[in-house]
This record gives sequence, structure tokens and C-alpha cells, in this order.
Amino acid sequence: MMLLVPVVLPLLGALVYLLFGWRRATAWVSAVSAGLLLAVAVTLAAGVTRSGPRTAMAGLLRADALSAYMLLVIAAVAVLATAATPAFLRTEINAGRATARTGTRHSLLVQLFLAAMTLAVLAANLGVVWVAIEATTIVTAFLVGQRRTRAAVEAAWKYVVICSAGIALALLGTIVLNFASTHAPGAAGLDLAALAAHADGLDPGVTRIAVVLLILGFGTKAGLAPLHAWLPDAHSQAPAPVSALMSGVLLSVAFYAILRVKVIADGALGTGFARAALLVMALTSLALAAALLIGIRDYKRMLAYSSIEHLGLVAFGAALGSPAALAAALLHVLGHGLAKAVLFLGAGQVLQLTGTSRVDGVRGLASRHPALAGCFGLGVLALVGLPPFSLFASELGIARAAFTAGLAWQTGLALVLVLVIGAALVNHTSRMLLGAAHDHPVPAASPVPVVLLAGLMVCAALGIAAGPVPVLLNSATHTLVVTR
Amino acid sequence: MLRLWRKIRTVGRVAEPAPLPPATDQPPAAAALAGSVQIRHVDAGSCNGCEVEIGSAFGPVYDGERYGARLVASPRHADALLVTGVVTRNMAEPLRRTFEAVPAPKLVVAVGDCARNCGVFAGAYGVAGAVGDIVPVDLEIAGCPPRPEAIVDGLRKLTGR
Amino acid sequence: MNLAATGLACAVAIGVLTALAALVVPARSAVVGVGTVLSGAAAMLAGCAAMSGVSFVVALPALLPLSGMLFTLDALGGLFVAVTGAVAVAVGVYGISYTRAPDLRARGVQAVLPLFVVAMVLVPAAASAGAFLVCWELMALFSLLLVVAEHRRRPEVASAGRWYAVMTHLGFLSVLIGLMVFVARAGDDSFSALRDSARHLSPLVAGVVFVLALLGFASKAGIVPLHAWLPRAHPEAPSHVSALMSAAMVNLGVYGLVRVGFDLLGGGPVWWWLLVLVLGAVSAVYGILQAAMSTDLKRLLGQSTTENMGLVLVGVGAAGLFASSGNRTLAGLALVAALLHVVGHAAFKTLLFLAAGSVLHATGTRDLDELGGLRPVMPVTTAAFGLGALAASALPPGTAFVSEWLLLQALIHGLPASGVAAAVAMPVAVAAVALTAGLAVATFVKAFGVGFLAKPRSAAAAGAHESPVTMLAGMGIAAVACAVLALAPAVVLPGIEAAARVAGDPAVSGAVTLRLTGVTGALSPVLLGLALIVAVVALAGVVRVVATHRVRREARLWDCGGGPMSPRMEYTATSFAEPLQRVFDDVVQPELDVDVTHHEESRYLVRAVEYRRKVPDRIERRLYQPVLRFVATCGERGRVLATGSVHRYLGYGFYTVCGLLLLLAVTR
Amino acid sequence: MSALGVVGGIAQPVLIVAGSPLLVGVMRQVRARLEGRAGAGVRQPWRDLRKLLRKETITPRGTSEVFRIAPLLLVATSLVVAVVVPFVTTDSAIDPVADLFAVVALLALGAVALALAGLDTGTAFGGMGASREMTILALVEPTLLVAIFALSVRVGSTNLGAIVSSTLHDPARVLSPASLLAAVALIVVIVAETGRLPVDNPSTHLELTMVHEAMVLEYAGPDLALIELASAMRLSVFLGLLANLFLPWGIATAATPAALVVGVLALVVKVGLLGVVLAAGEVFLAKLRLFRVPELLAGSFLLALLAVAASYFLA
Repeated sequence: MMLLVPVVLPLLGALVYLLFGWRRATAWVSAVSAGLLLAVAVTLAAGVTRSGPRTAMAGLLRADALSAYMLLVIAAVAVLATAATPAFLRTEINAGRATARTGTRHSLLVQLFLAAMTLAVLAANLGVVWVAIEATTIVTAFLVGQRRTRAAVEAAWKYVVICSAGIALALLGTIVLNFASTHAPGAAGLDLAALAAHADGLDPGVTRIAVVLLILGFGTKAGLAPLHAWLPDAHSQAPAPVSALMSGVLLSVAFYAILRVKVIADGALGTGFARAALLVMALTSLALAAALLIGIRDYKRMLAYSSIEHLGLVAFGAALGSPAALAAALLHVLGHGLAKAVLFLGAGQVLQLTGTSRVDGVRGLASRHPALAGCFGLGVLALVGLPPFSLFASELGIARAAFTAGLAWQTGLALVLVLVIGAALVNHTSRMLLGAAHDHPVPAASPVPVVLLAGLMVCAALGIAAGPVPVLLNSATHTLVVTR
Repeated sequence: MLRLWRKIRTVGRVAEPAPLPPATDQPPAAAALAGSVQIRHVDAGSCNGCEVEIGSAFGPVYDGERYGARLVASPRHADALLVTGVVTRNMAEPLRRTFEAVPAPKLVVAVGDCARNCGVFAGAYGVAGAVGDIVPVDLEIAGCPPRPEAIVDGLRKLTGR
Repeated sequence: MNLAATGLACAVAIGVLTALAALVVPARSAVVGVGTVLSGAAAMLAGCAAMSGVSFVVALPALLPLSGMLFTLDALGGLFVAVTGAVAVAVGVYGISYTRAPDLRARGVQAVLPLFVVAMVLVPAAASAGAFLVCWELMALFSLLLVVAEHRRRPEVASAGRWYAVMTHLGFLSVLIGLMVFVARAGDDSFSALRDSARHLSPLVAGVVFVLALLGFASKAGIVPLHAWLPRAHPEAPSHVSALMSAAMVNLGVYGLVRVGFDLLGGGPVWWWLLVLVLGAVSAVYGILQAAMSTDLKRLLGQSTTENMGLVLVGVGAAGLFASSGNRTLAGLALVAALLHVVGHAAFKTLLFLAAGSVLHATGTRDLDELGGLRPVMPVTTAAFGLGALAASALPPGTAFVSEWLLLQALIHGLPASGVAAAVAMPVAVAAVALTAGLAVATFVKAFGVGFLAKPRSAAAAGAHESPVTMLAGMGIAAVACAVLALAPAVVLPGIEAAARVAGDPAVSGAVTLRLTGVTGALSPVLLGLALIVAVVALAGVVRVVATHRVRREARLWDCGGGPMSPRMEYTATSFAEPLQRVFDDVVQPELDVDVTHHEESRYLVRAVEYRRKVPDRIERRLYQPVLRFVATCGERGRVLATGSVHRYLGYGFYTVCGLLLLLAVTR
Repeated sequence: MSALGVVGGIAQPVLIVAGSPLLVGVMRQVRARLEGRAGAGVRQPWRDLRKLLRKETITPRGTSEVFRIAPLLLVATSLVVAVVVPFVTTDSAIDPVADLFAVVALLALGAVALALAGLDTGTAFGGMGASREMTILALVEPTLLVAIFALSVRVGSTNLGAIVSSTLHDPARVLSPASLLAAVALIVVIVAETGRLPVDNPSTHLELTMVHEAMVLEYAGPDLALIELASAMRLSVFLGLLANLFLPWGIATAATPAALVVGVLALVVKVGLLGVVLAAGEVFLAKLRLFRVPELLAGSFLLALLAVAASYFLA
């Protein structure tokens, strides 16, 4: 029953908002729900590392170390995002950009969104995974368009159209894989564990097509090239907490699906096939992010493109396939989730304070709001991959694994692109933060970004000493490495 | 270069033999200098006639340097000021300052009639006076302009050689 | 826990606690100052213990997830830990009153300083690639935060910070790739494993590792052509931070090179070290040429750092050349020279930057053209800068004189001892060192003479005042270090020789007179200094006796009898450097600009003539601008990819799917 | 510290201090004679010094102790060099200072002191002189060091005593190409360093062309005497160095009175001859434009480099 709790918990939260609406008394319900989710995730992770995978609901839900870890990521980022939501919504309502109704809808949808994501990582069946991820698209489309401005609606439209195309590819892939599976000796259906176990019996020709379609399809949702284009618009138009959730975990959840597919592909086709596909996607995503970040003019889009970069790095790590690389990639997912959540929440506050999301519209932020600017700056430095943040440790791990795998040139190229991206991020951010303040009067008292600081500190703590997390990562990588 | 060498050989010594040392009415301050006098020349308002003659006095023929006198660039290095011409209004203060800049013991030589008593410029509107009106003069060399011999003679009174 | 371990642990603990205290305590400046001093002193103790042979290894697998950390301290690391600690002590004392300025009093800025020191102390103590890289990058992060501390005051700070961030990241990536290639071959990232596997590396891989590491470390050391950040970041950082960066942080580039080149890779072929030597020689000459043209006091000091690191690299390169031809005696000598120069440079550059900070504190300007006349109002600062300038210009009895003498001895004795490559390299190296020495003299005469002597050329300089006592004390510590190193280098030589054992055998002996071991050569800086002092005193006595006119008269300056001399008539730094700039016209390619303004009534009458000279960094223009332009073009082109059209985006997906299916069909 | 060294350490500075004004006197006299003049006599520089010592000292307003100490330091550096360099005896009183680099650096230190004094006055001339002097120094120093490098490579030491002794033992070395090239380079450098024609005109009084004189315009009395003495000493030291590096014969190798007398005489003759040649040469030269000087120095730098190359490839 333990496995059902993470899915039910957000649904209960949603029910509360449906019944009572968003008001002073219920403002913190979502945060409490996320906190409970985190507690459950920690318990589950501890249990799974101790006693192995467990299943529930007649084999419909299954939690191994990887699922538990992803649940942890979702819960951690959700805590950050939901903890920042009440203040965010109150500011929006005070500024007249939203009403309590908006608040209700927002909170309801976010809870549903969380439920869909937890379902996606706990589902034992590829079909259910697909359904859950499709559900996130539907839920978040409303969230992206929440502001009802022309740009927001356009972004939501793009999001729905492109992601539908992607998800359709994934559906096609699922069907083809099902076909391959039903014609294989094991007859595993779409159960992920069974597919992975009997992957060597799958027909290579059919599986190839299925794997390509699945990777492309879920890659769309994960923000990998070539179908990444929904991401900048959606992330920049969504309300800050939603951007944080989308960028911090939704992309990783989609990537989780790719990881599951990769296990099957490695078993059926050898490690080379998925590696090549992921490598190409990773490098293309990095190159694309680099090219577009140089001339970026909008800081929320900047953060969105940086998400493409980081998912590219995760894909790069996953492509390597060695335990060290996978552990690094998974750690990267968590570190990126935290840092990006902090940044999107910070960007939301900057937007509320300055009224513009243009880089050159924000000047001398550090002079006017030192705490907020400090958090934003440190967050960007974390994204660039500086210690003590955990992204440094994971990038170091990926680089080391890549050179050990003998991919010197590809890694060199990737690192150069990371450098260019880092330079662009630092360049744009420094223009926002540094320098003397404009002479126009200070608007409101600057907020004390407790949530942001907490997120950064967790990210830094993870980078200094991750405690039991590596153990969890270790067992998670065991489920992903195919020894054939 | 060879031409120059030939010239040096054929011309030989140009300096005329040194005349007898002048009568020993050496200014008292000059005794301390003991055969070495560095001179700073000040043109206080001269018609440049005296300058021409000073030039010849230090030229190869009269060779003022052989008696231990030498022209220098800075009054700080100088022992004596060689002042020519009447002192014009604009040059009165600079002359005083130049005098002040010379380290003691120091001498002033007024060269030419204008320097001694304003000569033909006496009473002109731009004239502040003779050199003696501005700074104390230790030695006067008469003539308009004075002949190089007279200048050398005056210098020898300073160096005592 | 031995002394080295205890000292290092104390240094780290005190540094971290100070940083935490800085966040909560109201009297931040004092706390941070004292904490930095204590942390630095502990580090010094640890470093000295390590140089005298006490060593430890500590593994911390729980830190840095996926890699773990490993620390040790040997003589080589100990030397750099001690130098960093010593610089931190002087800077800490200085900072107590220097950081009272509004921008520097901020909580965050104060807290970062001790952390920066801790990171620098940990870099030479790292014993695994992971630990090294994390400390290296932490050092970069903290220094970056400190560089931008005064961003509110000057817009250039942000630009300097950007350059610094990007260049330092570039260097880091280079080191990262180099070390990771190495680690991949060794299978483990501890330095001992790397050391063991170095023998099995193919020459190509070893070469790649070395070149990449060299690039990274050279960029940290400000070596041409990777120096572009240095003359930006060092002047724009607060002065005590400049001192830490210029005197301690850049050294770690040298440390990394020696560690990787000699210790981990165990020396290498001739071409590695020729490359190092050439880079060093070019940097030395280029750095000092830029400094000779510079009119910004702190920028000049920054460029002089490039020069000095260049000289150090000449020594390191020579040591490598000798080591690769099997001559351990000379290798030891050259490396001792290089490391002694590192130590000496740390001392005098600390002093110079602190003195420059004192000037900046008092006048608010770093422009030499606007300074001057500081001697009467800032006597201690003037004396400190004078001592530093003497030390930096390789004149006896100065600090750099001894190390440059040792370096030239190594080069001279190396000529008959080594092969053709050395025969070509050594004379050129000597010429470069010599040219550098000459230009350094001119540069520091300019900095001291124009900046501190004569008359004030601006109201700011005229209104200067002496700095508070703790700032003077900080300079005093550095000054004492300079003097000791100049007169009694034997104090530090045993430690340096222990560190230089990675490349060669002990090179120098003797307390009063330094005698080279293995080759002939002797120099006694203390006797030289003594002889000079005796001569000056004796002369003064003789003059007093002989000169009959005892009274000194004060007189106005000789102004040709005209009006009073005004400061506008003085030689400025620009005009002082003009002849040199003409001589090196083809190398530095200055941009000259003469503006003549005429009177309104007649264009034959000139009202004002304005002369401006800019000496842009030529390497920067040739090397960096095209890259930046290229990147910017890529960015422009890249925008075409994201036009906002959904059709187009779907098209990308459609073509990819089609292409992939086709590919799958073909490759079946 | 040998007896020979102690004797040399006492005899040399006395000889240099006493003799260098006379050397200047000789050179002026030679020049005067070649120009057809009578000349002031060989002892005139000494007369000048005696007189300057009796004069008043002036401190220009606004100058600091740098201005006052510079003349002392300038003479002190020359004095230390005179003590340690093997002029009369091959041994040195303070052997660990008798190093070529140390000597070159000491002489440079003197020049720096004077340049700082020039800047300290804050006058346009002082700054101009300092700037030019430093420019020349910056270009001279490399040539000097590289030429020295060429000489010391074969000996394997930069100790002056060692270089001189090795030349004594192996006279053929003097005629080696390395040695000759280095000698030419050194001569150019010495001309520049001591401010002789064609680099600087020691008897010019035209402000715009002078280098050395511009820096010392503010000095008077005993200070000026020290500076004049120092410039004479530097000239003799450089000429003595040149003489003994390439033609060391006659130098005393033992502490016997005869050898010492021979050593003193040999030095006097060698330096005197070099001085006469230098003075005679100056008659035929005009001063170069300041910005042509670097070309001259670059040429000598090239020669010095060639000398090094030769010392390696032809050794």
C-alpha cells in the first residue's frame, strides 16, 4: 500500500482545493502535501535500498531504487516550489494579475501534476508511464496558459501541439514495442521489469524502430533536440512555481522513461544503439542551447535553454551507460532540479519586482535586492557547475566516466559547449545583477528568499557530502546496467 | 672621417698663446673657487652683440676654458653669472631668481656697457636698470661689445689662472 | 595527527568558522581580519612542517559525492601552503581597516575572504584529481565573488568579473580534461595511482595530458596568451584581494604545472619543457612591456605578475629541459630558482598591492598620471612601495635579484651541459630574462617615481592622508618578508630545496654566501647589502668632513627664472613611457590621438592640445576578438533556429523521424 | 678572503677614486687638442670637485630624502664595484659580490637612484632625463647581460675573478669570435651606459638633447661633486672592466709589491689608452637622435646574441 500513498497524497491535496478553494487556511496545504510526499519518498528509498524492489496494485505499481530516487527528486523540488507558492500567489493577487479563483485552479492543477508525475515514476508498465506523462502535458498546458496573456496562450498552444507530436511518437513506439514483445518468447507485455529481463528475446529489427520512436517521443517531453522547441516558451510563460516544477522535475521524469527504454534497448540491441542515439541527441541539444543562449534576451528563456543543456548532459551521462556515469547523471538530475527550481522561483520574484523578463530591463539587482540577487547569482554559478554545488560533482563524474569510456573527442566537444553556455549564462546574469542601481525608487521591500536559500543549501550540501544518497544511486544504477 | 683627420693634422693648434695673467684685482669671493669657475650666462636684455663676443671667448682661438672657466646649463652648477645687456622689466625678476638659485659663494659679472650702466638704453621705458641695480655685481667688463680678450681677461680674474 | 595535519585542519576550521562568524557578528572587519591571520598562520605552520619532512595522508570518501576526497601534504605542496598562509597573514592584518569601506563591509564579501584562503590552502594539499579540481574551482568561485565586490562603484568591475569567470572556467576545463584523460588511463583518481601509471602512458597521451594541464595552469598563472583576465581582474578587485590573487593564487598555476609535469608525469620529453620555456619567456617580455606602458598603478602590478610568472616558467622549463637530459643538479638549481622567485614574488607583490591599495584608499584613484607627491603625506606607504619596487626590479639588494641571479646561473651552466635544443633556447631565454630585467627597472622607476615622488598632479593626490595603522602593519609584515628574502634567502632555501626534489638534487648551500652545489657560483646578498650600507655611511661621513660649507639652504626649484613650476609641467607616467613606447612601437602598436583645439578668432592660435595614448593588448585583439566575434556570429545565426513558428518546430521533428527511419531501413 | 684580495680591495677604490677625475681630464684634454684648443689641463676635474665640495648645498623645495640620498648611493655603488671587481688583483676582497650580474645590477642601481632623484624634483627636465635614462638602461641591460653570458659560458662561472684568471691561462680565447663579438657589443653598451657620444653628449648644455645632465640640473655643491665623481668613476670602472675582461695581462696574481705595482701601472695604462681612444673617437662623431639610439643598441644586442651562439657552436 506504501506505493499508492505518493499518488494518492497529491490527489487528496487536489480534493481539498476542489472543495474549499484557495484561501488563507488552505494556502499551505500543497506545501504540506509536498512535505509528506518527501517523507514518504525518503521512507520508500530507505526501504527499497534495504530490501529491494516492491510491487503493489496487482503489479501495476512497482518501486525499485530508480523509482524511489526519482520520487525523491520530485518530492524535493515540489517542496521548494509549493513552499514558494503562497507568497507568489499573494503577490500576484495583490498586483491584480490574479484572483483567488486563479489560486484555486493553480493549486489544484499543481497537485494533479504532482500526482501524474509520481504515477509516471512508480508505474510498472510502459503503457501506464505513457499515460501518466501524457497526463502531465494536459495538466500543465492549463498552468502554462494561466496568465491568459497572448504570449502565455501562444506558449500553451505550442506546448500542446509539439508535445502531442512527441507523445504520439512515444505511443507509436510503445505499440511497436508491444508488438515485438508479444512475438517474443517471454511474452512480457509492456511490464518494464519483465521487458528488461527478457530483452534479448525481442526482435532486433522491430525493437530498433520502437526504441528510436520512444527515445524521440519521450525526448520531446525531456526537452531534448530536435523537438525541444516548446520548452523555452512554456517555461518562460508558466508561473514561477510551475516553471520550477516543469524544469526541475518534469523533464527528468520524461528522461526517466528514456532510461527505462534504454535498459530494454541495451538488452535487445547491445549498448551501442541507444548510446549512439542519446549521444547525438545530447550533443545536438548542447550545441543548440549554446547557440541560442549567446544572444538570449529574456532571462526566463535563458533558464529554459539552460535546462536543455542540462538534460543534454544527463543524456550524455546516460549514453555512457557505465555505473559511474549513470550515478553521475542521476545525481545531476537532482542537483539540476534543485538549482533550477531555485532559479525559476528567483526569476519569478525578479519578474514581480521589476515587471520585465528582459535581461536588459534588470540592472543593478544586487544593489537593490542583495539577498535575492545573491541567491540568483549563486544559482547560476551552480548551473555553470561550480562547487560546492552538487552539479560540480555530477559533471566531474560524467566527465571522468566519459574519458574512461574512451569518448575523448565527444566529451571534449561537450565540455567546450558547456563552457560557451557557462560564459553566456555568466555574461547575461552579471548584466542583470552587477553595477549601480537605476535611480528609480525602490519598489516594495525586497523579499527574504528563505526558500531559495534553503534550496541552494541543500544543493551545496549534496555537493559537499551527499550522505546516503550515493548508496541509493548505486542500487539505482544496478537496475539500469545490463550485463550482457 | 679621413677628411676630418687631415683637417685636424693640417690646422693643428688654433688657440693663441695665453697672454700674461691680468693684474691681481681678483674679487674676494673668487679666491674660494681656486681655479675652477662654472658660468651661467644670463641675457637680461642684450642686443646679442655681447653674446657673439662671449661665443668667441669660448671658441678655439681665445679658448676661455683653458683657464678653468666653463659654461654650464644650470645656475645650481654655476659659480658665476655672466649677465649681458640692460635689465629689462621682464628680466628683472628672472635675474633675481637666477642669482638666488646659485649656491654660495657666488659672483656676478656684468659684461658690456649696457650691463654696467645701461649704455645707450639708459632711461628707456622698458629698462629696469643696470645689472648692479638688481643684483650685486662683483666684476665689470667694459666695451660695447667688449672684445673677447677683455672677456677672457675678466674670466681669468675669477679663476686666478 | 602530526603538526602538518593539525595545522592544515586548524587553517580550514578557523577559516570556515570565521566565514560563519562574519555572517552574524556585527564587528565583521576585525573578526575576519583576525580569523584570516590565524588561519594563514596555521597554514604557514603546516606548510613549514611539511617542508621539513612531516607528512600525512587523509582520505575523506564521504565528501564530494561519486569521487571522494584525498588530502596529503608533501614538501612541494607545503611550500605553496606556507606561501599562501603568509600572504593571508599580511592581508588579514591589512584588511581589518581596509574593509571598512561600504562595499567591502558587506556580510557576503567579508565571509568569502577566509573561504578563499582556505580554498587556496587546500589546493596544494589535494592528493586526488577530484579533490584537486574541487578545491581549484572553489578557489575560482570565491575569488570571482571577491573580484566583483566593488561592482557598484565602477562599471568595469562587472566586465572584469565576466572575463575572469570565463577565462578561469576555460582553464579549469583544460585541466579537467587533461587530468581526466590521465585518470581514465590510471583507473583511479588518486595522485599516487596517477604517478604509478605515468610510466605506462603512451607519449601521445602523456603529451596531451601535459599540454592540456599546461594550458589550464598557464591561464591561472596569467601566462601569455591566456593572460587576458589578469590585467582586468587584479586591478578591479579590492586591493587586499588583488594581493591574495596576485601573490598567492597565481602561484598555484605554477604549483599545478610542477605537480603534474614533474611529480605525476615524472618529467617528459624535451619539447614539453621547451614549450614551457618559450611561453615563460614570451610572457615575461610581453607582460613587462605592457606594464611599462601602463598608467594604471594596479593594472601595472597585474601585468608585472604576468612577467614574474613568465620568469618562473622560464625556470620551470629550464628545470624540465635539464631533467630530461638527465642533469639533476642543474634541474634542481633551475627549479630552486623558479620556486624562490615564486616566494619572493609573493612577498613583494603583496607589499606592492597593499601599498597600491593604501594609495587608492587615500586618493580614490589608481591613475599614475593623477598621483604624485605622496611622499610628504603618506611616508610609510611611500617607503613600502619603494621597497617593493626595489624588490620587483631585480636590483640588489632586492628580493627578485637573488632569484634571477640563480635563474641566470642555471641557464649559464646549462649551455655546455645540454643538447641542441637547449643551446638555442638558453641564450634566447637569457636575452628574454635580461630584457625583462631592464624593462622592469624602467617600469618600477616609473611607478614609484611618478606615482609617489614629485608634486601632486591632482586634488585627490594633494588631499591624501596616511592609512590607518593596521593597514600599515599589513604592509610592514610584507616588507619584513621582502627584506628577509632579499638579504637572507638562506632562511627559506632548505624548504624550497625540499620542494624542488621532485625535479632535481639540492642546489644551493651556505647561510651568508649562497654557494651552488655541483657547479661553481657564489653570491652573498647580505654582504652586498652590507657593503653598500658601509659605503653610503662612509661617504656621508667623508663628505661631512670635507665639505666646508655645512649649511643646507632650501631654495625654490630652478624654473629658468620664470613663473613657479606647476604640476602640469611635470612628467607624467604617459610621457615617461613615451620613449620606450616609441622603441617598441611595432610590438605594442599603441593608439595615439592628438586633439588640437584652436582659438575661435584664428585657427593659427592653438588653445589646447590634448594627447591621448592607449596601449591596447595586441594579443587580445588578434586572438580573443575574432573568437568573440565568431561566438557572437554563432549566436546571431542560432537565432534563426528559434523563430517561434510551430510549423517549423514540428518540421524539425518530422524530418528527424523521417531521416531516422530511413537510416534504420538502410542500415538494417 | 686572501691577502691579495684585501690588498686589491684597498688599492682599487683608492686608485679609481683618485684616478677617474684624471681620466676625465685626460679625455677632455685629448679632445681639446684635437679640436685645436689648449685645454684646461688634466687636473681640472679635480679642481672642479674641490671647489664644489666647498660650496653650499641646496635642497630644492618639495624634494624628499630620495633627492638627498641619490648622490651618496650613486657613488657607493661605484665604490663597491671598484672594491670587488678585479682591476689590480685577480682576487677580490668580497669574492661573493664579484659577480658579473651583481656588478651590472649595482651599476644599474646607481642609475636608478639618479633617475628617481630627477623625478623627485618634479621638474620637466628631471622627468625627461629620468625617462630617457631609463629607456637607455632598459635597452642596455639585456645587451650587457647577454654579452656577459657569452663570456661566462666558456668559463662556467660569472665570477669576475674566475673569468679574468681563465683568460690569463688561455690567451688564445681573446681572439675567439665569441670574445670579439662580445667585446664590440660591450663597447657599444659602455658608450651608452656612461653617456658618451653618440648616445649622450657629456658637454652639452642644450636641455632638449641632454640625458644625464637633465637629471642633475637641481644639484649643487657637494651633492654635485659626488655626482661628477660618480660619473667619472663609472666611466673608469666600465673601461677597466672592458680592459680586464679582454686584456687582463699585467694584473697582479700574487700579493708581492712588484706584482701590485705592475698591476696598478697596467690598469692605468690600459684604462688611459681606452680613454684616449674613446675621446679621440668622440671628435669624429655627432650625437645621434634619441630615437636612433635604440637601433644602435639593438645592433649591439644582436652582436651579443651572435657571441653567445658562437661561444656554443665554435667552442
